[in-house]
Amino acid sequence: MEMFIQTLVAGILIGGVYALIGIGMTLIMGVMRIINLAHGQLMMVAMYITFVLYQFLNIDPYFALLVAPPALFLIGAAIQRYLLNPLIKIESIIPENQVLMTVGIGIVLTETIRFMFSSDYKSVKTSYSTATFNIGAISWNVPMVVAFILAVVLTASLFFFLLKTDVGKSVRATAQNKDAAMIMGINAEWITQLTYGLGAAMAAAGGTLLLPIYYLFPDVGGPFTLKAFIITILGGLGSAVGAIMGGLVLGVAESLGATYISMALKDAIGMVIFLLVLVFLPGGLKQLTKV
Amino acid sequence: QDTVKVGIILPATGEKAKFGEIEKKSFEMALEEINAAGGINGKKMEFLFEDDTGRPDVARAAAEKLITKDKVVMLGGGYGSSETFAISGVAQQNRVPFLVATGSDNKITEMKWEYVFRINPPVSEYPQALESFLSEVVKPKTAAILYENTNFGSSGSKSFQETCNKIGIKVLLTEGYQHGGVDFKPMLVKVKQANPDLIYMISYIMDASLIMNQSMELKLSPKVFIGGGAGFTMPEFIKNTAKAGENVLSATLWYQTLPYPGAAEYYDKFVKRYNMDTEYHGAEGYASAQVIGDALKRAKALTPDGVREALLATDVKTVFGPVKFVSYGKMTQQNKLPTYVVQWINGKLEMVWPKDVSTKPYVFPIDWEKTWK
Amino acid sequence: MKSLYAKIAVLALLAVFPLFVGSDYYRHLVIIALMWVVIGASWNLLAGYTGQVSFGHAIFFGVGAYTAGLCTTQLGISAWWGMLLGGPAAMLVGILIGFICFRLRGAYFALATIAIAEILRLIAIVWRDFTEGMQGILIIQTFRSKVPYYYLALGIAVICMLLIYKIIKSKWGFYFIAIREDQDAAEALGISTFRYKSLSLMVSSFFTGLAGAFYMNYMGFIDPEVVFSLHFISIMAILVSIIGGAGTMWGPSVGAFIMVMLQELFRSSFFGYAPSWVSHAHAMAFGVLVILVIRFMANGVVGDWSKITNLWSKGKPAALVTNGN
Amino acid sequence: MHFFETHRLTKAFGGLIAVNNVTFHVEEGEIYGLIGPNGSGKTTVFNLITAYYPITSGTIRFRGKEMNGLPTWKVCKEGIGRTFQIVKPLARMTVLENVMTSAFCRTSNTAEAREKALEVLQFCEMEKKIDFPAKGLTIGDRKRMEIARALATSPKLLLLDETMAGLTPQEQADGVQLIRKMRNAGITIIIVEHIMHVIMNLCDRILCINYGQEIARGTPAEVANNQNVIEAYLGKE
Amino acid sequence: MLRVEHVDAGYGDVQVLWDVSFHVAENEFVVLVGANGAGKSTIMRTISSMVPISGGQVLFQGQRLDRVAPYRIVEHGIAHVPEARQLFPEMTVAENLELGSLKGGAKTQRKQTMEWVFELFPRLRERRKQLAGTMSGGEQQMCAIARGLMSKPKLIMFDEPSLGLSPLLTQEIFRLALKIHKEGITILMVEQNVKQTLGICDRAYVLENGKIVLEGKGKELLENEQVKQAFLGI
Ligand SMILES: Nc1ncnc2c1ncn2[C@@H]1O[C@H](COP(=O)(O)OP(=O)(O)OP(=O)(O)O)[C@@H](O)[C@H]1O
Ligand SMILES: Nc1ncnc2c1ncn2[C@@H]1O[C@H](COP(=O)(O)OP(=O)(O)OP(=O)(O)O)[C@@H](O)[C@H]1O
Ligand SMILES: [Mg+2]
Ligand SMILES: [Mg+2]
Repeated sequence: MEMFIQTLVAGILIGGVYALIGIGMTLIMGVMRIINLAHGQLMMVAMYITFVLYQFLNIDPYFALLVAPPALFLIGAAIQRYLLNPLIKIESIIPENQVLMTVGIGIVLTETIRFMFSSDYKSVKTSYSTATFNIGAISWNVPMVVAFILAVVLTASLFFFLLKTDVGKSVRATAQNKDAAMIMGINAEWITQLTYGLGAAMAAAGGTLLLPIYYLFPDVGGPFTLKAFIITILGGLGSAVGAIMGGLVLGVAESLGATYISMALKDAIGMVIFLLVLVFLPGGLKQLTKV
Repeated sequence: QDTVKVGIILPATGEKAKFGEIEKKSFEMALEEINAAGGINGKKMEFLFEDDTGRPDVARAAAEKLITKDKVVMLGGGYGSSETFAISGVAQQNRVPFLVATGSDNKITEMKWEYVFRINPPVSEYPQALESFLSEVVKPKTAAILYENTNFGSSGSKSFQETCNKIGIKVLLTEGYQHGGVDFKPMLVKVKQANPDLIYMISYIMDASLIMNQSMELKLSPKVFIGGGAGFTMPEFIKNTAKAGENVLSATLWYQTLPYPGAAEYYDKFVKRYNMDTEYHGAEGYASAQVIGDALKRAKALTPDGVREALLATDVKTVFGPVKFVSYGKMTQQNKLPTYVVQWINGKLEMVWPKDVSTKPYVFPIDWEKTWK
Repeated sequence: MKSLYAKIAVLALLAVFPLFVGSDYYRHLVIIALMWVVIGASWNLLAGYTGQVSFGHAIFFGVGAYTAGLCTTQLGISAWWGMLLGGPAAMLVGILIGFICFRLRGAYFALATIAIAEILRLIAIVWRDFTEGMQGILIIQTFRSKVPYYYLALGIAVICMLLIYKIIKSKWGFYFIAIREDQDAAEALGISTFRYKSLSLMVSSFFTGLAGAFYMNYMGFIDPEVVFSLHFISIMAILVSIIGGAGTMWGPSVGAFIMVMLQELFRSSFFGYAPSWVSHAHAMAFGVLVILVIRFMANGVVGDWSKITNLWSKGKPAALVTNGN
Repeated sequence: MHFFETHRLTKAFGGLIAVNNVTFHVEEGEIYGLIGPNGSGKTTVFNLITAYYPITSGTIRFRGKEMNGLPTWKVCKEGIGRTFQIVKPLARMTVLENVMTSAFCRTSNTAEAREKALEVLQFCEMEKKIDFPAKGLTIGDRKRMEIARALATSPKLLLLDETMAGLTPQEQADGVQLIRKMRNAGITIIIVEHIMHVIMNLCDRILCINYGQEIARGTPAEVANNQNVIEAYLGKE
Repeated sequence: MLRVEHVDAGYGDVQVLWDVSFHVAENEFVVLVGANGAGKSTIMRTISSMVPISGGQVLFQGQRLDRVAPYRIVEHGIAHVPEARQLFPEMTVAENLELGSLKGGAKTQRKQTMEWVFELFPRLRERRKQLAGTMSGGEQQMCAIARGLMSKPKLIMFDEPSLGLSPLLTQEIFRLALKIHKEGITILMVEQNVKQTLGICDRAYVLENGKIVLEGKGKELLENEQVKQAFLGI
């Protein structure tokens, strides 16, 4: 029983971390319909920013939250402006070539970082990295609990932003019909930049919060991109609350799977759940198939 | 023609790049020293580095380019086992000697390829020194094996399983994992439940650190934690784990304090020059360069076959230990090296086994409660 | 007509290439490029023509390669049997995937294929007794010379291209494109979109599997990280097609040669003639190249080529089916 | 047995009953009109006949055969062709290729399909535009091409959904001619249209629905004078 | 109020408008008629700045519109109800309407305006929570018109508003047009329903192959032989 509960707790906490990374993707892929294969790389860049702040200026990763996400916001907005937006205007046979653009961006980001920092592993070992508190026999890792709480806060803000504010509605409107959005007086260019920027900033927040418990190297992003995809789809596209649900489902499924099936198949279990939802969940499907 | 060209194939991009980088730097350092000391009988030695990007077909292209285009007399490097296989095949076909620095799959030297030599021992030999340490000191009844799901990890777990069978340890649990994970707790929870006397882990540096940190968080307390080489011996390990890494044991092939000529100097010089840590991969690279230099100097003719003859007769002391290419078991042209047991004691890695080379007595039994306070 | 001669000339050139170029290095590059011609063309049939964008062609490549490898390790027969079995095995997997995934449209299909490729990769790692796990499968190559492999690769590529050409010119081709353009309209025109998507996937997976089986025999070694790789196989397949020109008959072939050769040129710093920092930056250069091509040639080299030539021969607006001639 | 009939056809979208117990039949060679206010369920009826949506309840019979449960493409093979209210050209194919694609419904031979397509395009007076890419067509030509494409599947029953909307009066007159010609060629037609003079001119019989339910049926004159229809649909001039 | 002067415009290399000049005075109801592809929608798009012009100028209350970014047009008090509705299909009717009132005064009066358009189109009130994309063609048209009205425009441009509407609704739309016209809103309308529109408008222009060929009072044009032949099918 203790084993089960501890596994569950581990799953929920890691699920919070996943959700944190997935929320940005919800915005970029779920709302704007840009499959962003550079998501993990954006997160990676943010982690390096946090690392540099820590290493050279001795700034705590949690304070870096004030720096890295804004920086990534700018990078993201620039990417949207100079690389992705021009693509939308060009008619091509497969709309998915936009995805390959993000592949290219991912490569360039990775290699730029490799050039600057080499391929070496870096880490930020804070005093609280392994801090835990216990409830009964169950241990809770403090940085993960913090990440979890932030994930919830961010989700709530995003939910509010998208559904209740004019800017949020403009974001959705632009994604659905750019021309019409412009007629309504929405600066579509600006909105797309804002959206991708926000998505990148959220990925940055995820990366920054991950740093006290994880480590970084130029290729760290890839696996997280996949996780972010899964979460976005699990939760139902473009749904902020869905992102956190997706994160939790993924985290708990992976944890239980790792404990009761096999650690090696942990990631496969995530994928299988992803497929099952994709194919069988009627609620998700209705939304997913005919758009 | 005033240089002797040798092709070195290593990953410089992709996920394996970190180690490729350390090796490349070590190769370069050794090259400078060899050339400064007169080169190859007056000629300069030149390393042509190629990036295999971690892909076998690219490694193969690189090997073929070095051989047919650049006309190198021999090849070195070889990091990932897959890429090493690809390069070996080309070397063998073109009859150009290839000195493997890192690729650790047993099969690499089991193919009876006359042109393939290997400086590093295959992964199956890592637990050798552990055998006596376990049966004489720890005397565990049960064990859990955790390994990363790579060629290195899965081969290593197999051979430790055999060691356990041999000395009568019951393996309660064998778990592979995908390297790069954030959260190992589900696996560790399971280990805690099984409550083994010994936890054996084959992990690279960052996984190793995370596993130990999270073991501490979950208060796992077996008699011993033992690392199967790789990550557990690196300075970053203790930096990232601090008290969680204290008293952890590890099997190892190489450590800079080993009584090998030049080992400590190599380490210091590297750290000073590149401002980063090096470890056994780097030593493998450096030693490879030493062996290559030695063989080229002795070669009767600077042709592939001449170099191969010289390599066969190698008997040289390197920073990685004495190198000699012998046949044993199913393997041919394989360097045979002893292994050691080390332990983190007061934040420093000390040699604890075999007793005759130990730098400090081992700490055992271990009181984890106190260690982790 | 003129273009027919050009094609025959290119084919003839490829046919005599190994007779004139003795370097195994260049032969290897062309062999790999030919293999990518097959994979690219297969991907293009499914995605460029039928509009079902797959991000997991490594599934079929891996299944093909493992089928060949397992012939040796499990059945004790030559891996060459894989050339017979690899294609059908990949096709079987393709049918299964189509069955599960063809209800999904657009990006969801793409993401589902990524997931399946990842699952297969992890299974191949974990199921050590059957697949040898990460230790991979090692066989002894049959030929020392590259020539037999070269002609085999050329043969597969030619057969693959001919067959796809035939398909595109037939009813199937029309149906595939109709499905790409509008699935609802296609259904209303009496096209069983499910059946034709499956057919497209079957042909596509068959040839990709065949390429995988060839890879096993040629390289002599496979492991799950290589043959089920998202980046090295699945994304490369897309890059090859899009850079060459998705939805065009010859785009992927052009793309395959461009990609393999350019990547190697950068990696080897233009065969060692350029300064060595070029090779340090090869991955970066590759990324930049991808960005530039997609930014400025959205329909790939071949796709935008026909657009360019159309500027001269304005009379007849070109549409897709006639593009490839 | 009627040529085509629906029996108590019903479709619910969640709580909304878009088509409610609609029963009607069409005889061979007829031009049958389906009219009703916006959102009354006309397009949905077409979507049910062609199996885009599963039927909630009721049956559809075509030449004696029950069509329930057949997939869309089989409905087409059975001989029911349709056009879409919002045209769906295969944008990056030429006009000829568009029509050839549908001609493949009855043949697998490219030459035959081409012949059939050319014949249909001639019939629709589009032979001058065969090499135009579909995406460059004007709305009138797009609609014409929709019809040509439906015709090329050799339908016995053709469902036309607002094929005249957005056309100039001249083009509408041409359209009316074309539809007459199709009927003369032996094709039965069900037509949905809001342009009354077209409906009045063409139809033999008309069914008017509102909120998914029948409110009137009969000859054009009968329906046009029906008080319910005037109130719900026609308005007073 | 609106002056289009010698405008040339097109898409890429294809010129669609050739030296087009016309004007709409304050509180006027002007109609553009023309065959398919004549360039009517293109004129509206140039006014909305969605299509760049290559010659001439577009003036609105003395200001050059052709130099204004498309998304700022609405701030000048121009609403465009585009061809083919262009709704936001995955947003609810209410959200679509809200998006019509993003700017300036319209934003603060959103609630009242929304009440007003719901009065005009009770069906929309009924369906305010439905996703716009699942509504019937006519319902979508209502939503598009309502969305245009939400910005409280000075000038509203309707591009074929009666397309696909039932006869009753078509009449209502025209009645509505007259009504908002009476309330002081200037109207520029493109219609195929020539007979009816010419009957109610103040002035009309006839467009042919991208050129203005005729101009006149609505009723006068109805009598014009050329118009009769081309548009009334007589
Ligand atoms: N997929 C759907 N989900 C929910 N409601 C739908 C869906 N499709 C149609 N409806 C609703 O069903 C009703 C009937 O729609 P339908 O498109 O059949 O109308 P119509 O008679 O063709 O109208 P129009 O003349 O305007 O084209 C409408 O109220 C519409 O909103
Ligand atoms: N986005 C576009 N790209 C290229 N050409 C276009 C585009 N939109 C319209 N055209 C062309 O411009 C010309 C005028 O089109 P426009 O839509 O303005 O005509 P219209 O008078 O509104 O016709 P309709 O009555 O069909 O709406 C047509 O020949 C059309 O093919
Ligand atoms: Mg309708
Ligand atoms: Mg128009």
